[in-house]
Amino acid sequence: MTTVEERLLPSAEPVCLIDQNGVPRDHSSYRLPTKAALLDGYAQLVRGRRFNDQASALVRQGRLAVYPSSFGQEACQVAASMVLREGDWLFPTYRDSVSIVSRGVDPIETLTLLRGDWHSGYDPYEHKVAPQSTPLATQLPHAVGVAHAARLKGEDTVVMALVGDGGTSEGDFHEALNFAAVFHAPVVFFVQNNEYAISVPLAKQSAAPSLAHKGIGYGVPGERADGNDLAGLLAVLGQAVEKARAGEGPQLIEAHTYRVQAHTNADDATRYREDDEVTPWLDRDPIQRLTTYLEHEGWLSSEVKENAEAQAVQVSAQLREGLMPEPEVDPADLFAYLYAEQTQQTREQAAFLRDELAREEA
Amino acid sequence: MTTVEERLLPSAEPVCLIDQNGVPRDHSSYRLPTKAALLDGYAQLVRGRRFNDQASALVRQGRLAVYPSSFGQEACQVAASMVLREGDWLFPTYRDSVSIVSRGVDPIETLTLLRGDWHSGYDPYEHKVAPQSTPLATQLPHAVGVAHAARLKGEDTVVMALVGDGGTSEGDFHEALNFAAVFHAPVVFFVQNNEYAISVPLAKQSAAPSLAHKGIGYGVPGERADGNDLAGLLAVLGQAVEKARAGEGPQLIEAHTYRVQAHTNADDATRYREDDEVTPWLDRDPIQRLTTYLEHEGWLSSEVKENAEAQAVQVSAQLREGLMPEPEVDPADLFAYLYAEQTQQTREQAAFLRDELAREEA
Amino acid sequence: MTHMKISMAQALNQALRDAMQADDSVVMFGEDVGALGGVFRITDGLTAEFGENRCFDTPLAEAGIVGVAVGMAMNGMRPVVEMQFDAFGYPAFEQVVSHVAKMRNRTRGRVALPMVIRIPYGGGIGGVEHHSDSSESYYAHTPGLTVVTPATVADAYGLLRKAIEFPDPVVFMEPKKLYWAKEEVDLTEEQPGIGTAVVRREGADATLIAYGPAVPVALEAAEVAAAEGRQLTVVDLRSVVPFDDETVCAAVRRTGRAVVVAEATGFASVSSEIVARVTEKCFHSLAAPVRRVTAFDIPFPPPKLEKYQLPSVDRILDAVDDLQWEDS
Amino acid sequence: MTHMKISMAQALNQALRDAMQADDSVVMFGEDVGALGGVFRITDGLTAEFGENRCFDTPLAEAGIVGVAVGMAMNGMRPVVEMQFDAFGYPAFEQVVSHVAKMRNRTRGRVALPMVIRIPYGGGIGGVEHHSDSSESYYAHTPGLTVVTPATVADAYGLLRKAIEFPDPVVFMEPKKLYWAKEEVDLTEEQPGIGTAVVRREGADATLIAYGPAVPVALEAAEVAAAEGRQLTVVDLRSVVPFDDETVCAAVRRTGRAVVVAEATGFASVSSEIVARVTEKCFHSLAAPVRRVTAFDIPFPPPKLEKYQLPSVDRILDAVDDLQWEDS
Ligand SMILES: Cc1ncc(C[n+]2csc(CCOP(=O)(O)OP(=O)(O)O)c2C)c(N)n1
Ligand SMILES: Cc1ncc(C[n+]2csc(CCOP(=O)(O)OP(=O)(O)O)c2C)c(N)n1
Ligand SMILES: [Mg+2]
Ligand SMILES: [Mg+2]
Repeated sequence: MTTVEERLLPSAEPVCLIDQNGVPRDHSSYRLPTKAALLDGYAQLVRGRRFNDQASALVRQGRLAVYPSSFGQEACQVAASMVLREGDWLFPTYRDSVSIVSRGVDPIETLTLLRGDWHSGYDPYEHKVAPQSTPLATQLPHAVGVAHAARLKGEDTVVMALVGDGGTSEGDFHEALNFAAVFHAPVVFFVQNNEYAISVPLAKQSAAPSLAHKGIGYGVPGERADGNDLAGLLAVLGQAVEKARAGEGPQLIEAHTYRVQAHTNADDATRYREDDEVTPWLDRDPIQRLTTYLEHEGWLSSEVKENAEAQAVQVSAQLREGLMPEPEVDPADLFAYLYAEQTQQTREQAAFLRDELAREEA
Repeated sequence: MTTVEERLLPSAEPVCLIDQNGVPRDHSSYRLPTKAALLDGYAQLVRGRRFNDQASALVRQGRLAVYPSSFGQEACQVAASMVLREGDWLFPTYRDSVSIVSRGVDPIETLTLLRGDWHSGYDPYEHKVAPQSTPLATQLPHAVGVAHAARLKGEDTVVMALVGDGGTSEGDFHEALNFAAVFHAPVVFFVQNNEYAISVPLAKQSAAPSLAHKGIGYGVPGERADGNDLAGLLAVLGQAVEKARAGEGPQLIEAHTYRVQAHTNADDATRYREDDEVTPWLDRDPIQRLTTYLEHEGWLSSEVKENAEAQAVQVSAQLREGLMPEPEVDPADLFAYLYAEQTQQTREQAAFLRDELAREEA
Repeated sequence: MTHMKISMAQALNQALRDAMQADDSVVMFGEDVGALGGVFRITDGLTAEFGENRCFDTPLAEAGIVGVAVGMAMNGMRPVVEMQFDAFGYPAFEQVVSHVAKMRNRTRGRVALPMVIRIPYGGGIGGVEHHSDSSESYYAHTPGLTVVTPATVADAYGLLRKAIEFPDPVVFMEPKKLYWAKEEVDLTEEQPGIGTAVVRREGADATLIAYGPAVPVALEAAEVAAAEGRQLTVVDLRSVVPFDDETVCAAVRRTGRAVVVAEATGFASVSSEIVARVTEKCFHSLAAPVRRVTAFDIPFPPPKLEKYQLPSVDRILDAVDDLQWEDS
Repeated sequence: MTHMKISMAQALNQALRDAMQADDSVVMFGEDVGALGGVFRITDGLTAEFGENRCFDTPLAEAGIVGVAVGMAMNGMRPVVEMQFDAFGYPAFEQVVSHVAKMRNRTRGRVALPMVIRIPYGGGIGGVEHHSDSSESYYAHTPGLTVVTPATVADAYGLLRKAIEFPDPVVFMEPKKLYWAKEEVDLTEEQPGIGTAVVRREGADATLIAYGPAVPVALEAAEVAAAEGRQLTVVDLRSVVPFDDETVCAAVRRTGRAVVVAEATGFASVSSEIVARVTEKCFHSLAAPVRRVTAFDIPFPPPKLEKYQLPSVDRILDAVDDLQWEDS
């Protein structure tokens, strides 16, 4: 193997620093994150899990139109945000609500899309989080554009672009990685390989040795990590972000994880997979193994636990309170944001709707 | 490197069996083609070169709307067709006229698109050659579809799908390779890397170690060859076709060649590259090196040479005669082939045009 | 046994099943159409019944799906592909416009593409962004495509069977808000062909011209209008391309007034075309300009606001009221 | 010095140059726009003058180009991108429809996308398949886009400057057959804004409504008609979206008759929309139905046959003759 190939191909095994039993593992290229980082991550995982559970419950109560849960993928969600600095950008998909919240976005604003009162609820510039993307992989070229513009402006921004295993099959994935590589743009492409695209298992999605092996075809270093090991993810994603920031160009990281629940509440996973397949993944739970490790190290004081629990309680209360009331919507909004300045046509149509509603009220 | 990686990554150097001085080289995995194959290839190269020269001349005389010449790439053109059997399919681009003619298609019918009397002139089913594709890389998923259908029907068809270096950047390239890999479809993707996409050099197209390195990201074996060495190309493409036929799934081959002339007659290459860059490639000419080798072996009898020359003379005469007269076109054709059965609307519009022309004539 | 009460989704499923039974070259593929049976269950059970070679999941890439279908059609098959939602057909746009629509013409009829692109479309199901587009106008504007859309359960079955048997590519638009609407139907009953509009209700005073999801709304409006003393004809286009000028114009000439009802945004759309051609052909029969009830020219709204965007009975009745009755 | 005789291509080039000079955040990119200066030389010299960071070649991937432009616009730049030919804009269709058109609306105005997508379009230059499409209707049908097209050299400059300064994404359609048409112009002269149509010729008898490449043909037809004693108004839309109802309808009301002239295929197109809205708004001023002179509903023909597809002076005059003059 040439040295270029060595540099660009992923590790033979997904990087794992704390195994599924909570036991730390040595690694030649990556080191365990600090205690502080792990404790912070722990709290965020606990909160993320609660966020997922609460959001799912709210779907059942009709408070959200739909919720694609990241249950079981919380380590990916949390790590993707934790490794970023303030000026960096996050490009999330519909499944990455927990990551968005970890980045500091208001939970209710995060769920606007999924509640259905608007297409996106938060100000993307406030925390530098792009609107959640529904058309798969289409957000990836945007991420490259943001990164390229930053570079041209001389800013040291790094962009974290999230995509699923299914999304890697879209042409936009290819074009984005290629542009990023040619432009040497500081983007970390982070594939959460949760083994499914709705009902389609990875084997029907790709015949590659791993999704991280796609990097070399663009001249982008590929790496893979155990997607349920927060420690490994923080190390791998952290290094990728550092490299991108240092001018080493884009990085591709694949996390091996699993979509424990159905695609969304509207999906019935029993139609396409056996429970047997799911069970072992429950033992690989990201929170459980980190908890075991932290307990073993003696770092999980009752204060840490209570604090994490308090944050979790807070976020679920926030969701319940924020989502319980029917959102107030204003039909005039339909025309308010389409153009910086309304056109004659949108003005007329807005007036038509206003009159219609006024007549209905009368 | 894992064994999977070893299987999927291309050779460290492009495969070359006859070097630019006409000297044969040993190779651990590929053997020199037979004398018969090389002599056949020689004649086809000579004819292909003449075809290119004559077509370019005819553009200057206004007999073709445009001609994207494969001058210097004739080894790729000829090899792509030579390795196919009768029932196999060829999916060419606008630049692959010589390959199409090598496959047996009538030269004038081949040039219909570029003459401008119709969009495509030959019957794709006669020689199993798809219409030349202009929208880049869009023909690749078609090639996969033909191959997949053949497999479902139990036929042992192989599909040779041609694409340029520039075309590899399009999303359709990615989607086609991935589908082929997942379907295990017998397609040989053959990239003629001629270093340019119009004015854009390879370095601005891709940062990959080589385009053949794109294969592993799909689980498709990648290989690369000296694109000006007919012997190497026959060996590499021939093996790829055999593997595909044997059920080993799709193969990706990159040929390193060079677009010696401008993109088309309409292009001015001096705007974006120095003559210095072109010169060394003239020494790597595919015909020259094969000639040297064949002469050295004593295989290039005057009979062989005369025969090749006769074929070349014939094709250029065919082009001159076939393209000199202004083609007869029939405006009624505009409506004749759109649907199996005309619609009320196309019937009315066809009648409108007929009446208009009748009035003009009157 | 031939009469049964089924939903449009079930009728579509039965059409696929019967087509696959009738013709071995029919294959169905797309995202999640295998084990899952499609997110709308239109392909439910097909893989189980016909095997993985006849109904299969693909990688997640719409241009690839349509492009592969082109190749399979070139090689003797009759592919039926599903775009999961309207807006997810856009990645395949180049394949559709530059190849699907042009292959027969390009090759002087030598390469035909008997294939069907099924697209669930339109709003009314509370879908989030990108799940409620009405994309038919893009396809209707593209010469070489045939664009049909059923509005009834019987037509869902009949038109899909005809689309699969059709010698040319058909864009088959499925009004997703009607998927679960049930009707008593006899599937063995022959339906009118592609290219034929149908008068769903007769009335002397004005004509409502509608297609797909707008048809039931138009029929409801006609019902209300009748109660108020105005008799409306309702034409269901069924086939957007080819367009049935004869049926549409006959109705408009009979009634002298017309309203086009469509769920898509109005600007440069199928509804514009209907107004334009009806006016061109029936100008002197018209007592008032042809009116349109369409969506506003805005992106499809989020679920909580979609009701303001969809054509409603009231909007149709208002448009009918507006047809300058005082002049007549 | 301000008056000069230049081609539309040169005017576009100057507009880019001046825009890049005036605003550092303007960047230009696409296929072959660097050293080559674009296949039509619209970007000639820009890399040399402004450097590789301001005008650059990209990998060959249109969805990527538009998608990257979206990101750059999100991050404070004003990207101008070139689609090399009309049909090569289709790979970017999803990006255009699902993001470019929707980003501002999606984010309640927080994320604006001040970007320009330049698309050379239309026939008349003997291009082979896929090089002569008129794709404006696809964009015009998509809410959230602004679609403009110049027909004069002065407008090429003026509209492109305005498009680049525009706060929202603009699809800038360049009629490629007019690229080499020269006019004496004063580039410093202020042109009307986006959204404004212009009456290019006044005449009392009928109105020709045209845009882009159809405008010079309409003007020529008006010239011939005048010689034959019929005075035609010619309206140049300039801006397809937003549409200038006021100017168009005023002309139609003045003349009582109208013909829409457009190079695109007619079905479900911008020309359908013009007929529909003019008829809706001016019905009682119309002495005859509004007629259309458009391309036939077929794929754009090969070079040797394209003359049959393009709107011609004769076809326009025939349509004008058809406006039921005997009735008036
Ligand atoms: C372009 C496009 N095609 C289809 C869909 C419909 N769809 C939504 S989610 C999904 C599966 C995505 O799988 P993956 O990328 O693995 O992400 P995950 O849901 O597992 O997080 C599909 C097919 C879509 N959103 N966009
Ligand atoms: C989708 C698409 N975009 C752009 C073009 C315009 N175009 C024609 S040829 C060409 C360069 C192609 O380069 P490459 O793939 O390397 O093939 P080559 O011409 O070198 O054989 C471009 C950009 C096109 N034909 N199709
Ligand atoms: Mg997934
Ligand atoms: Mg090339």
